[in-house]
Amino acid sequence: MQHDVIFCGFGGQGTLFAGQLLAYAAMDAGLHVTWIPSYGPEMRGGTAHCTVIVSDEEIGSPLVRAPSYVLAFNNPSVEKYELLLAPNGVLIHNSSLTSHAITRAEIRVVPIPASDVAAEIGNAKLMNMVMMGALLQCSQMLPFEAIERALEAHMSTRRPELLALNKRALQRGVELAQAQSAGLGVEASA
Amino acid sequence: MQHDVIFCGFGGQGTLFAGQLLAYAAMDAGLHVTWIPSYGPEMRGGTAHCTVIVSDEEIGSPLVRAPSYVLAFNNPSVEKYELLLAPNGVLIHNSSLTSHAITRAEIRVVPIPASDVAAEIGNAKLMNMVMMGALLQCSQMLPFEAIERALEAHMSTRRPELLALNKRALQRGVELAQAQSAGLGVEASA
Amino acid sequence: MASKGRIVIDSERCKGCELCASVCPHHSIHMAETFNAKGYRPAVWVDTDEQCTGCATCAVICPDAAIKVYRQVALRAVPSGV
Amino acid sequence: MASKGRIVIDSERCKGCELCASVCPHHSIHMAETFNAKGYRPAVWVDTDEQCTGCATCAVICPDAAIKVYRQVALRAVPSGV
Amino acid sequence: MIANTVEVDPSDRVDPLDRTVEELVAQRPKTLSEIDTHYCPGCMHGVAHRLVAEVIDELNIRERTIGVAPVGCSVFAYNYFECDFAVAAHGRAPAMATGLKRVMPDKVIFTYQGDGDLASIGSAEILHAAARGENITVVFVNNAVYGMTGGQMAPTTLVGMKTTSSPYGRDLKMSGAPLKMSELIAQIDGVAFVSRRSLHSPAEIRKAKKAIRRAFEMQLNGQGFSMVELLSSCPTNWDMKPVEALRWIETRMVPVFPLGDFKNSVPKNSVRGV
Amino acid sequence: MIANTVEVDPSDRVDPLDRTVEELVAQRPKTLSEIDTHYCPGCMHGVAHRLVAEVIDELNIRERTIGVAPVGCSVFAYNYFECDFAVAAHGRAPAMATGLKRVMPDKVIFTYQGDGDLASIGSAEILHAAARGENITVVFVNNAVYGMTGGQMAPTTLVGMKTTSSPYGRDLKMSGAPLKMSELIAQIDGVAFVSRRSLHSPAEIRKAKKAIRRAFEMQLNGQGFSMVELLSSCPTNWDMKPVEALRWIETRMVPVFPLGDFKNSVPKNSVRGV
Amino acid sequence: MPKQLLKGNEAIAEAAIRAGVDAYFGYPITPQTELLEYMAKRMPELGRAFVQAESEVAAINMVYGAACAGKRAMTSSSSPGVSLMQEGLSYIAGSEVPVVLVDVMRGGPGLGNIAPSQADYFQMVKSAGHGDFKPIVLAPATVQEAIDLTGLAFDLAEKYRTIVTLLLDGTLGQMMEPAELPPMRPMPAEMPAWALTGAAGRKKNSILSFRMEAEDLEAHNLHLQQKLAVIADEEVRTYEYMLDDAELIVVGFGTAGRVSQTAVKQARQKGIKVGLLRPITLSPFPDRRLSQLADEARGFLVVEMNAGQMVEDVRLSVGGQAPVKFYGRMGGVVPMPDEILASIARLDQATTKAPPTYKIEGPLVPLTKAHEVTR
Amino acid sequence: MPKQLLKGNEAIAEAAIRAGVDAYFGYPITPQTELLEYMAKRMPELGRAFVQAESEVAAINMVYGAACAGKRAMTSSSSPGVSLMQEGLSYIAGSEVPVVLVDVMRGGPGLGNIAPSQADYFQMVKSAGHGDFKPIVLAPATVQEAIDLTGLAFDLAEKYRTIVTLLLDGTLGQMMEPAELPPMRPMPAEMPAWALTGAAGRKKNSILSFRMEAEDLEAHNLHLQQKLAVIADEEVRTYEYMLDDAELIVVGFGTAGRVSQTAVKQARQKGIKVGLLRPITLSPFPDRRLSQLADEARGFLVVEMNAGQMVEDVRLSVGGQAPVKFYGRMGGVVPMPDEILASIARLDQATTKAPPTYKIEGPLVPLTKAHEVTR
Ligand SMILES: Cc1ncc(C[n+]2csc(CCOP(=O)(O)OP(=O)(O)O)c2C)c(N)n1
Ligand SMILES: Cc1ncc(C[n+]2csc(CCOP(=O)(O)OP(=O)(O)O)c2C)c(N)n1
Ligand code: SF4
Ligand code: SF4
Ligand code: SF4
Ligand code: SF4
Repeated sequence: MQHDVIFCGFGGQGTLFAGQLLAYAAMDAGLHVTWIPSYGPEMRGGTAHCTVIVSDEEIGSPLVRAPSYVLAFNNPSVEKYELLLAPNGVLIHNSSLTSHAITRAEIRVVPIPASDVAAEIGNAKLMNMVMMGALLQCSQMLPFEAIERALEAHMSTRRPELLALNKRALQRGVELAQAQSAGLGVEASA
Repeated sequence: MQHDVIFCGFGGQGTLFAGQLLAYAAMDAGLHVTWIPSYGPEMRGGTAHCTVIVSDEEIGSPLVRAPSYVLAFNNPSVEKYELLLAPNGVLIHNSSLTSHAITRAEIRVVPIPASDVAAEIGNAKLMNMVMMGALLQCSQMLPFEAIERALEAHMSTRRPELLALNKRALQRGVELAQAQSAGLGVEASA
Repeated sequence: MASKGRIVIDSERCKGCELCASVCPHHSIHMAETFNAKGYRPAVWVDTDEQCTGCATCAVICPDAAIKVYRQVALRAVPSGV
Repeated sequence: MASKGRIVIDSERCKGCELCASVCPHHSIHMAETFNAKGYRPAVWVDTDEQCTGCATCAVICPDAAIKVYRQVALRAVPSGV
Repeated sequence: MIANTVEVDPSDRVDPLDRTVEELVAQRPKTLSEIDTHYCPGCMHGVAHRLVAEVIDELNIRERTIGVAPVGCSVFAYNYFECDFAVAAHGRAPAMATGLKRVMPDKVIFTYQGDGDLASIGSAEILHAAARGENITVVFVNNAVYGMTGGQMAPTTLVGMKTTSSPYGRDLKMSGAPLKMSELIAQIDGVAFVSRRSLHSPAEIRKAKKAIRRAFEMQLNGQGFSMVELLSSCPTNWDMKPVEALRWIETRMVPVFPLGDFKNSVPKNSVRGV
Repeated sequence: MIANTVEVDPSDRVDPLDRTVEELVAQRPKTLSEIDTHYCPGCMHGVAHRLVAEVIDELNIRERTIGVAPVGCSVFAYNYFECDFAVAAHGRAPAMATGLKRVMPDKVIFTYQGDGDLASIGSAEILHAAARGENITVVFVNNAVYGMTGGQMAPTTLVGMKTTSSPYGRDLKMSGAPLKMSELIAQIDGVAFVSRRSLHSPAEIRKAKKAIRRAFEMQLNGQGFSMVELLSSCPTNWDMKPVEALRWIETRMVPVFPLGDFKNSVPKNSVRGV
Repeated sequence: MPKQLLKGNEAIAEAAIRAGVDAYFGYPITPQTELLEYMAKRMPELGRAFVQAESEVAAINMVYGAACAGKRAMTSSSSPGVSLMQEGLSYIAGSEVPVVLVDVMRGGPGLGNIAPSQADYFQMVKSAGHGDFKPIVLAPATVQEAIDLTGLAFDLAEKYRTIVTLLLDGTLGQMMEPAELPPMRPMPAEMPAWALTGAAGRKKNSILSFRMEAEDLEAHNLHLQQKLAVIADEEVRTYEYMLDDAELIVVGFGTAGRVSQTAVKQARQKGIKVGLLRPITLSPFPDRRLSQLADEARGFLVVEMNAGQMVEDVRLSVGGQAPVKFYGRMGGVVPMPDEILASIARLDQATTKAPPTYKIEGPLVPLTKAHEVTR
Repeated sequence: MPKQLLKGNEAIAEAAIRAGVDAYFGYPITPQTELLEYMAKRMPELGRAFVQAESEVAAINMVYGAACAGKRAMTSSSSPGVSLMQEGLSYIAGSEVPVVLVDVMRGGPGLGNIAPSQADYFQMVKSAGHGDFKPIVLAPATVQEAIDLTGLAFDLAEKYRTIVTLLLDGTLGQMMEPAELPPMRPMPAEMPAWALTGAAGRKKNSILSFRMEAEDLEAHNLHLQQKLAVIADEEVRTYEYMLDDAELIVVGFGTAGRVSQTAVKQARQKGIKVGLLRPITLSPFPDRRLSQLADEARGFLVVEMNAGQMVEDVRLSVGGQAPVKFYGRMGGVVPMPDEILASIARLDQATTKAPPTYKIEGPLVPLTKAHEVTR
């Protein structure tokens, strides 16, 4: 079983870190994983994205043309990756910031008001964790605890109060996605 | 018919110029010719030599392992080229300065007291022209007039009085070689 | 009395660096609360007490040449012809 | 009275540049008429009027370090041991 | 920036009572293209670009000016100027400019270079262009770091300054002290004009523009090599707000890199270009 | 050259009446190998070699000294010194020396470079070794031409001087004025000692040796970059007799390249090497 | 050691540190800068030498100097920077001092871009500088392999007194994967006998690439060639995947090889008998292994992120025994598994079981629009 | 024009001048320095640009600048200097400006020596810098050819907006032969439309090798590859000698080819049916011509002054249809006709009329002591 996830957003939205967190969790769970960022002279301010592949077998290509999951943090990302998503893929987007109307019918679209929820929790920067929670819920690729443990293990220990907030954000993401899939009925398998 | 000639001596003995003069003469006579010097960081003061090939056909290799003629202006040159000369080749050496005893039997050795003769004529620098005269006589590769014309055409015109002296030196070289071959009887063909 | 000067900020070109606001001697420039298409909060000219002199200090420091400055000057004969 | 100094020129190392001869304050160095193995006319020490002071000026300028210089000095206790 | 001849904008409103007219006193120079730059917010490369463009406008030399862009954040300069441009290899802009100038002595050739480009990898080329008295103009933007590659130490990085390649702060023992290129270049005989200016305030920016203009005039007069060093900011890699970054230039860089003209030849005849 | 401690030669003849003893006051230094050099007659590379060898002998550092030879006539230096040696790529000796010194800070590293090598192709490397305050010693032989390749113009060629690549004489407009490397390098902060000396007379040669010694002492004291520029001759490519060539240095080069110490740091503690 | 999630560039840096690198000299260039930055942090911590050089020219000559001292020295760069190192590399090769170079390739020619590329295969394998020399070239495809090959690089460099290059592209330099780092090696107590350490109690040493006499230089070159022959006998390494019964063979190195593996897997699922040979040593090239495979294979497909470079070595190895097709992407575009799969399928259909007498057709290099050539 | 006795280096310089070179930038290095010195004298006389650059790095970038102005620009150097030009060459190739480079090769690697060599075939033909590009490479063997190819070099450079290299060795650079110089060409009145001449009355021009987006750079690279395909179709040139009935074919370029011609003549006198193919264009390589010859030939002998470089291209062209032997000398040693003759004789005896099914044996490159390899 292989999961291909693209995380994409503006620089500063925590896109790369979210991807790395997933990679850490997958590694700690004994799975094969690759994380690869886009890099360029226009990284700052521009678009940041990364690809994470999680698999129970050796991973060949660390890049995918058509990901099974896309976590889109902003509008341009939704626009771009709607088209690239694999058939029956899942597009999770931060509906607090996105307005792009999605036209592809056979993909599963999961709008998550992640920025708003993060602000509610108390820190707009937690947006990426809310999205991550939604990804976990939609994909079931790793148990929730795996990400929690990864957070504990790999997050800077300088501000321990943040850890609880991050976990809270993750949890909220799970819940929001659960609510969504409830609405949708059957989950599309990627 | 192809003639391979190596001119060799100390830097400053007019080795390269003598070779070039032969090349000019051959060119003006409508023959094919190549002139190639040795070159190196130790050119000055060290040994200078050049290879001239004169032929009535297109010339392939501009270098030869075993020349048919060697014009050796000093002792080290005699030592070195005695061994490399083609079978039946002709070694013309400046016996004013050379003392090396020649051991190869089948080559033709033509000692020419060129430095002494040049000094007699009035300029030690004419040594190379005396040697050249001897080469012409031994090889018959070009008529005497061809070299004379080349001298006229390609020598610096700043000191016209030198021209006559050069011609005189050439002539003396021819004579000395004539005397030699008279002594030897039959001329070895290269 | 109207201001002696006025400026026009190209808010789509503006990157919200705040340099203009920091140098305006009359504090006539503020940063918007909203974002432009590039995702920056652009500078806005807020000259409520009509202090802008058109000194162009803001334009001099703007790295994105996003500011046009107009200044009221005494009317002179406009050169004709050339 | 003998010269205060004397020099030994390694004539096979000498390249006949004439620098030593040009700087010797007592003109004690001349160039040979004959050639060494390298084809140079080497410098020779000709101290006929015993003027050489062993000042080492020649050695200082010799690019080929071909000159050894000896000088007569007042006898002192030769340091023993070390 | 401030147009020398007052330009009357079509939109001017004339108020007959006040007998005043509204004039356009500041706008984008014509030699600056309409394209938005990719520079980070508050990066003073933008100001340096504008000043050069204004000078080109004022001297009316756009149609005979050829710029040479470096490798660095300003590699995109070719995109932002409305004149012919080449992009040099990293550090080699002065050599490329030499090639251009030698075959077109009547054209105006300038390079635009960062401190990594000019003072590090390209130090031989700048030194020798100066030594030859190459009749070109160099605009040298010193922001104390390598911007484009993500904030590594430059030859101009201050002692103690932390960068991504001097994580413990630039160490005098390990990396030496900052190189003062203007002082060095000014030593060289063929050099006509060298000035170091700063972009940290509107007043300094105005002076910087004067220096740039003088540098181009030197070239137009055939007086030889001219260079203007501009102290600039890299808010991104300095990890500062733009306003803060300008204060840092003033308080930290200027003491190490003093401002002023380090060489200023007497003008020859008048400027040929205008 | 003149041994500091009087060495008694086995061959000494003692004259009991005069109460004098004959001492060996000048001989080949031990660090100079017995091999004959390939240098042209009267070429002052030979003197420069000897001075360096004498200083190494006197400081007793031969066994921990590593030289870096350039590409130029002195490419053969590795053959002529009795200490470890590397031959660098043309101009890169200071970079190579940096590599050697950084991994062996307790060793004495010196480069020996010509003016083409140091001032032309290697100008970036010398500048940055100086800027880093690299604790190495540079012996810079300035003979105003490229010797090994047959007498082309160097950055140090005098204006008007004919060379094989400036057949009409070095032209100020075309090639600029000679580069004064000692003056330039002395400007740089990390530099401990820079001196220009000449080899045109025994008196100057003695001063040159003192400068070389001081340069090595700087390194031994860990004081940073030290360089001695030596005005030297190339009789072959100048087309002069050796004696004439030395006069040419004195009368023509010295006025352009003034002699003296351009930087001379206060000595730290005592010399570690002796 | 437990696995860590490591970025290629940083993994190589740490692996070099653990392999005992004494000195690192480099100059920033994307996409390898993290390697330099990592060294900037770790080397001073360990009391080892780190210098950010003024240029790549200086960097390689600093490496040359440190290596002459018998120390483990390395540098890293990317395409344009490696071009600037050519002279230094040639001197190092001529001098036979061990040096490790990491070349994280990017798009060219010229300034090109910073995207991943393999366009410098020729530059590293055929001509890393003037003169007849070849470094050993290792091509990792995973972070773990990058770590392992870094250690090997130092071993081989010292064993053969040669340059060893790790040749990879920006993809591997930038990506993170779980990998295990080896333990820290002890530093050697003694320097090799040839090193420049000061002529104390021994004859002086000289290190140079200069041989004035043609005959001496020829002898030296013969010696270098003989060393290459030994290396070709002893040091060829490949990664092989599903080759046992393969009728079609995909050949690709580094990222192209890794992506091809996915395509091979997919092709197998479609029933195509295809396998992958991923050369780990590009120099020495696995020519004998390929020649052996060519006895049975119906066809070869070479996949590269360039206009077709390694394909020449494959053709030389296959020697006309089977058709060799090429699929390439350029300018920083990484081929995707689906493209390669399609190319495999076309090869499958175009080739019959009995290898045809095969002959060159058309020019050697030109690519069609589709970036494919059959040769 | 009557024939003159001309030295290779100077003949090329004068030929360039007559071909209308506007600017020369160079740095002294044996064995090409006479070219620079000649230019130092002649260019100022004609009011054209001459600069002795501070280094080869600067020289190639000055050439780049002058070429951007649409002017005919050239430089010359030798092996180590050409290594230093690699980055600049790559930029020039990426920017598609016409440039002529003369590379008078010497012994390597490293400082090597100044004796004649062909050890930089790979450097010029396979990898003149990073990225996928190839200059046109012309290999003269006589002074006359050097003159003619210099004129051609400027034509091709402008026609294809590419780098054209004259690749020769010190022998040809230093030798004198009678040759005829062409008349002085008139200088063009107008610069090409792409040139940087100031944006007067037209849109601005930009010249750069930079393509930020991978897709753009790929498109640019495809364009460069397509240009190479056209060049391969149109511009192959060879010199052929006694090939009509040849069973054995000697292949060699430049001096090695020229010396081989003497050996071929001598072999013919001994009754061996041998001919010579001397590639004049090394890039594009005469692969189709060789492939055609391979239909009939019993065997090939490649003679080079290196460890075996062009032999790979011959093998690629021959494609296994006949054995390809190699004879090489290195380090500045020029092979003599007698050595080559002996090698021809051995080939004659070792090969039978019916070409055997041919297969690679042993590693690709190693030379035996005798510098011979059969492949
Ligand atoms: C030969 C080469 N080496 C390194 C690089 C990578 N590189 C690109 S820009 C740059 C530094 C730019 O810094 P600077 O010149 O200070 O300009 P800034 O970006 O700060 O404006 C470097 C090292 C390159 N492109 N080419
Ligand atoms: C990269 C490179 N460029 C050019 C050369 C040729 N070259 C050898 S020595 C030399 C100049 C030497 O001149 P200088 O440094 O002044 O030393 P000198 O011979 O005068 O002592 C040159 C250009 C080379 N070997 N390598
Ligand atoms: S023109 Fe002057 S006063 Fe007006 S907004 Fe700008 S800085 Fe302020
Ligand atoms: S200075 Fe310019 S870019 Fe910055 S905030 Fe003001 S208008 Fe915007
Ligand atoms: S990285 Fe620095 S120099 Fe580059 S654009 Fe951003 S602020 Fe300016
Ligand atoms: S060429 Fe000049 S520098 Fe070289 S050895 Fe001769 S005199 Fe000395």
